[in-house]
Amino acid sequence: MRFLLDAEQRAFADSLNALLTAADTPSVVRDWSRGERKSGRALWSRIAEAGVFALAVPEECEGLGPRPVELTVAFIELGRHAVPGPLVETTTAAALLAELPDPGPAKRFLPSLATGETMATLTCTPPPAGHGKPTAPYALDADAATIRLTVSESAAAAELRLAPPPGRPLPSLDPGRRLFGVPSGGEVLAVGPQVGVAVGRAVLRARLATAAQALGVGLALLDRSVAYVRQRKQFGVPIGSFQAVKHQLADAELGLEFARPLVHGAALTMDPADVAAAKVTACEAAHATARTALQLHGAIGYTAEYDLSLWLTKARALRTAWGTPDECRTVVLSGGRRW
Amino acid sequence: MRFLLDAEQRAFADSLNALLTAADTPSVVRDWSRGERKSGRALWSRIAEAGVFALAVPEECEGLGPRPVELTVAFIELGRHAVPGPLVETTTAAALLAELPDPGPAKRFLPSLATGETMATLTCTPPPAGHGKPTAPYALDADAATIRLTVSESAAAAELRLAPPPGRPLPSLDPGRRLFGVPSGGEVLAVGPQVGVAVGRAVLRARLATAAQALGVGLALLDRSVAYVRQRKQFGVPIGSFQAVKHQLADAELGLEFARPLVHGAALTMDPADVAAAKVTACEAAHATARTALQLHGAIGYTAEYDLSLWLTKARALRTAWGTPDECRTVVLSGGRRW
Amino acid sequence: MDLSLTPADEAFRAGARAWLRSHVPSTPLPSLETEEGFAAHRAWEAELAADRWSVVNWPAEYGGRDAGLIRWLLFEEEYHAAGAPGRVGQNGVSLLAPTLFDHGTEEQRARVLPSMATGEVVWAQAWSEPEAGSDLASLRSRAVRTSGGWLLGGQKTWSSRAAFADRAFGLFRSDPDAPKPHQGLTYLMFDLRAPGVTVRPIARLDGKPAFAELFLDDVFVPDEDVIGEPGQGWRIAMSTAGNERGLMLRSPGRFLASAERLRGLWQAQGSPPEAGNRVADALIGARAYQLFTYAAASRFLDGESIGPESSLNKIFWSEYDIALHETALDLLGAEGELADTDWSERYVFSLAGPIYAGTNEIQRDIIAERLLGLPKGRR
Amino acid sequence: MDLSLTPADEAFRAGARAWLRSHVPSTPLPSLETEEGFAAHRAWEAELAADRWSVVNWPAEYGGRDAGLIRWLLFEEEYHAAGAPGRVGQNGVSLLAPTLFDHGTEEQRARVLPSMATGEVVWAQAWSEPEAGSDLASLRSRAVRTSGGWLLGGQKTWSSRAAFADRAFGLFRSDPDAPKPHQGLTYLMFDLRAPGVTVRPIARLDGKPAFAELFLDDVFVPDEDVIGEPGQGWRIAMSTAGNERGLMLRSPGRFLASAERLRGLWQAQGSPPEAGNRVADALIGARAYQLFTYAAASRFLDGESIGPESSLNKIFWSEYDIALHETALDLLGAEGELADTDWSERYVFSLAGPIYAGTNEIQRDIIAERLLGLPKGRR
Repeated sequence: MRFLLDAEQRAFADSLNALLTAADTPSVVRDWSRGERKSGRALWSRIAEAGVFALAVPEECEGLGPRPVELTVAFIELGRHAVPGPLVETTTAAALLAELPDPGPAKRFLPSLATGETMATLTCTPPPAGHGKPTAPYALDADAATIRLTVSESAAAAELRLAPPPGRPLPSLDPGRRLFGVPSGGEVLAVGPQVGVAVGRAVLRARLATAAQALGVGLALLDRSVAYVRQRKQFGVPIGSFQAVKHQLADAELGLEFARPLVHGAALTMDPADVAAAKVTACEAAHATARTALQLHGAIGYTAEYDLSLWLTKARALRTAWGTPDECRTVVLSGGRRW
Repeated sequence: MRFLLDAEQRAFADSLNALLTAADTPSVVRDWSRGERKSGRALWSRIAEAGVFALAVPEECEGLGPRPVELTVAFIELGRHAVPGPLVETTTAAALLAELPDPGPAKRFLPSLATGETMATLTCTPPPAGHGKPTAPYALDADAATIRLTVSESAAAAELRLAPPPGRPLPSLDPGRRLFGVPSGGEVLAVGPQVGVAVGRAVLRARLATAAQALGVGLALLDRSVAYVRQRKQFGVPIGSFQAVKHQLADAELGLEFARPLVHGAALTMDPADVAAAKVTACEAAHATARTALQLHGAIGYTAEYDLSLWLTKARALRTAWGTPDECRTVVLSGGRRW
Repeated sequence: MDLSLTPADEAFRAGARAWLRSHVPSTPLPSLETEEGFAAHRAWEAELAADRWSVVNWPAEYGGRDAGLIRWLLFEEEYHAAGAPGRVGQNGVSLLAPTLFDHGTEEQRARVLPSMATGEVVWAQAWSEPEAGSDLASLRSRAVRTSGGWLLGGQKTWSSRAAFADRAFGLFRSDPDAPKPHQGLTYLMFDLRAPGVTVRPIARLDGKPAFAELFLDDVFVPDEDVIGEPGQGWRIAMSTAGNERGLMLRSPGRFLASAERLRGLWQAQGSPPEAGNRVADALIGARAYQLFTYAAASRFLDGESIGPESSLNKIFWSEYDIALHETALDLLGAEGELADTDWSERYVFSLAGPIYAGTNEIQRDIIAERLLGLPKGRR
Repeated sequence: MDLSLTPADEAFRAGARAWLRSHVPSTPLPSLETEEGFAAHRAWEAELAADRWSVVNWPAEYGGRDAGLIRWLLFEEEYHAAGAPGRVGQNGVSLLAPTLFDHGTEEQRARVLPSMATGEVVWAQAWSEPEAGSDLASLRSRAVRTSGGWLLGGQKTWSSRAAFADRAFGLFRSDPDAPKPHQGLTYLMFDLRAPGVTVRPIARLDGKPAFAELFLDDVFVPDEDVIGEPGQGWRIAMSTAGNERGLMLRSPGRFLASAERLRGLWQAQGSPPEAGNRVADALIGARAYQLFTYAAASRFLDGESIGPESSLNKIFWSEYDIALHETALDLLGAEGELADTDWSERYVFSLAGPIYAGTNEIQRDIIAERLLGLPKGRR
């Protein structure tokens, strides 16, 4: 029992943070949302070089993983810098391919995913848990991804296909995300009950990575808000000296700092209830922090041109990606007693 | 359309407020909670003289009602002064007796209820709406009441009985309330489907009166808290000058002032969804104000000997009396579109 | 105490309902925050005005129906229940027009109001400045006396509708030497296409140009476009702010309709019980806001002014609106992320509520100090 | 990063579980806040102590097991999961004992700790005074030098457990002329039955005498009962406050057990789906608090001090505890109103959380100023 990131994990976070800070991610997001992929692809390669995608791939498939704790460490930093692209989906697709009973698809796609040469996206309809709403009905950035996986599930088995190129994008509230309807048809990569098991595990990872990413988004929103209220003056003093402002930020800190251990803890157990708890808590904390950040920034925070907007809109989008708050709470309730 | 209390209604509120202020209700509550009924009965007579119980009784039964708006006006003041006793139950029993198809029970009991000579209590198991939990399973102050009505309902019809004297009291979180298990048996006063209709209407009034009482409790808690934070000093200044304190009280004011029109509006329509909306909103506002009042008073507010406790504990008790928040919200959801 | 309507009120309501039923476009207009949508909404105002439905509470001589506050509320209920389009003229109608009725000249009213009522001239507000958020007394844009009028200079921002509007109104510092910052401000109207005006649209969170920055470089304003006395702008602006304006910023009809739409969405999703309480709270809140407004309107009609109570109103609707739309997006699940839907557009719009027209922090200070009597001074 | 337990830890946990299974009373003890219940809880402490389970993290020489922080957490999880009684000695064990370990003398530890461990001597805290709520620096009760010791005078209040306890500890002003109010305070232990002490029990909201006022009139305290140097009381009290104490005020095991009890109640009521989210939040919150505490304990074991982060901990558990019990009472419906039930007793207890040990307002100020670096000074 030592529930702390070790020196190597902290160094990994620091190096990713340094890499992303140097990369000027806000301008990358703005390029990406205009459909200009060059800067995004360049950043993607560097993230891959840092080993992020390899963390999801087992060592026997020439990856470094599965290392869920390091994955959460990485996704916190990716969220902190609002990195665009199908990050969760590529990671999840890699994990899914690696777990298929047939090693063929893994051999075919994993090397280029691990190196960052290709991006993947992934949809699941309907979700493994059998809820009314699909967990992931849209293919994120399917125009940028070269590997578009679709999972469709029936009671008996799941089918994994390599989908054809997508149609027109659907705009997201987060301009850094471009959604696409599920492309139908395409080459069948795998089918059968074992595929369903692999998908279930993969969705768990997608949910965990989304939780970590949301936590990073929330941490960035808090940092930016703290910096802003220290210098912004109203009525002759920094607004950060008003108790109402202080307490809103204290509450944001509280929410985020209690989400953090859930995220890392879920990575250690990979228990569905733990993962769902991390997802709902991190997303609620990020979302509440976004509300506070917008309120404290005032009108400037409401503009698309001010960089805060990149995180504000992502907090909202991640809240419902890979499981809504209510879906996650239902998973928690159906979990057995284990704490 | 003139959605304001008229001069007569305001005068009625003022006169009740004056009557109750002069009566030193906190000491009456303390007597009552020790089982000493004398001061409570004296106050009860004066409340009856002011016409409060007659408001629920139709004019043809020699009452002044039904006047639901005036009833809410009165119950706001009763709540404001934390008046003890089966106020809601007596009013509701009177309304129920007046609506029975057989005029016998009304003739027998109403005169003494309207004059305040007798008190009534009332239980309903299970509730008319058919929820899992009984709405009113305990007979409030059944030892002080001389008329103890019990309603039991089946799918087909309702049965109203005059119950025998109760057993041992069950303590309530509100020391001003003494609860008793439902006494079984007793004389049958009425039975049949029409009794069920009358009970349904009576329960609506009980719910409305409880909402008004809770609103009054919340208003008193706010007033006392405002007075307290203006004089209580910490760190050399009145704590009411701290923005965090101000905003908590502003939120209490907000909750109460938006509950108030729901309470009066429900009295005008007597629509089940309106009444349920008033109940849940007034009780939530009173309860939230109680939380704030306790927080701002600090430890002194947590003591039974300080008078604030009389309102704090009543806010909690009224929250679940005559319909929990969830039950009320369910009624709102099942209401049709009419706003 | 009475919620019932007179037969004449009922007839008015029925008339509005019938007109709306036969005129409201069956497919939604394009977004108000686009050039195409702006034009479509302007045309809709003309259609409303042709049958005197665009400004029902105004006097008949300016295009209204002398409807009064209660009928205005009834009209709004019908308007939103009918799913009618957003109101492109709202800034002028709810902010400038009341000021003209109270402080304008007969000539100004005759000149300004009819074209406002038809949507021929759409007005933008020009209150805020980069360094003056909630602190309006620190305004720095100036009006300098010149022959026959004034020359405006400086910068305004968060000017809603200004990207596509025709004219604007706001406060300008005409006497920089006034002893207190609230003094020496003048209330002026000006043309957004006048020489010296540069309009830079600002995109809100979803990329739509919902407001703009205005750069003013010696913009000439004739004396006839000063409202009230020069130097009295602050008093004039404030005197209107506390009256109907507080009530008319968001009508209850809007939220009654939104709450029913939310209930419809919830039912369409299979009435998930875990979301039921949030939907119930939306229904309850809309009813509370409606009744609260009826009470305020009744007091107003009794001759009372609204005053600091409008802070209760402002906090309530702004936080209510966000909560309702958060619930909707959560109910939509992954679909809630889609932009350019009616739900998402209203969600983004709702997010500005707690910030604008005085932040909710300031409103809470006002409630604490002016309604509850707590000590001022420390924040 | 690792949540796994060593075989030795697992064995410790299993040992605690087995002992508790065979010793925890099958029917709950009477309320701790009654004379009868106090005696029963004192006897339970003796039973725990007989098998060295009353103070597992203390050194063996004083009755403990040298268990360390992690095993203490495991013990607490087992303890609460077993539904074992409340801890009557908690004030002494979690507030006084850490101070004695850090600042007491060998003689004091040998004299005080063993009887604390067995429940033979139950300690009350005596921090607050009528005019000093969250503002401890304004304490006025005094300690005046006398031959061989000190004479205490003045009044203490909100002294929890004092109605039935044996001894108390607190800060007293020994040097009224000290240049700053934090200086000149001395940390003392005294006998609640000594001449000059008057204990007036104070009933909490449900009428139970959970704390008391202490009136002190020339109460003699020998020098041996001063902890640390006279005049250093503030520093001594603060130095312990920021360490394990922040972690040990409420153990995660307590809330893990409460959350499971709540789930059980919910299920017993037929799993009403409209209450499901609140129950889920209780389960999630307990897990979050457990993991947050594991992380803090891990940092502490690494040699880091906890410091202002304990404010996060304090706000979280105090607001969590109330929310959980509010949910329970709401689930119970009309039955939730009954007093003297286990749920209602825990509910009333929870209500004090945001007030005591530094109000949550002060904790939020600390978070904002010390963790986030916002400007001090205005509130």
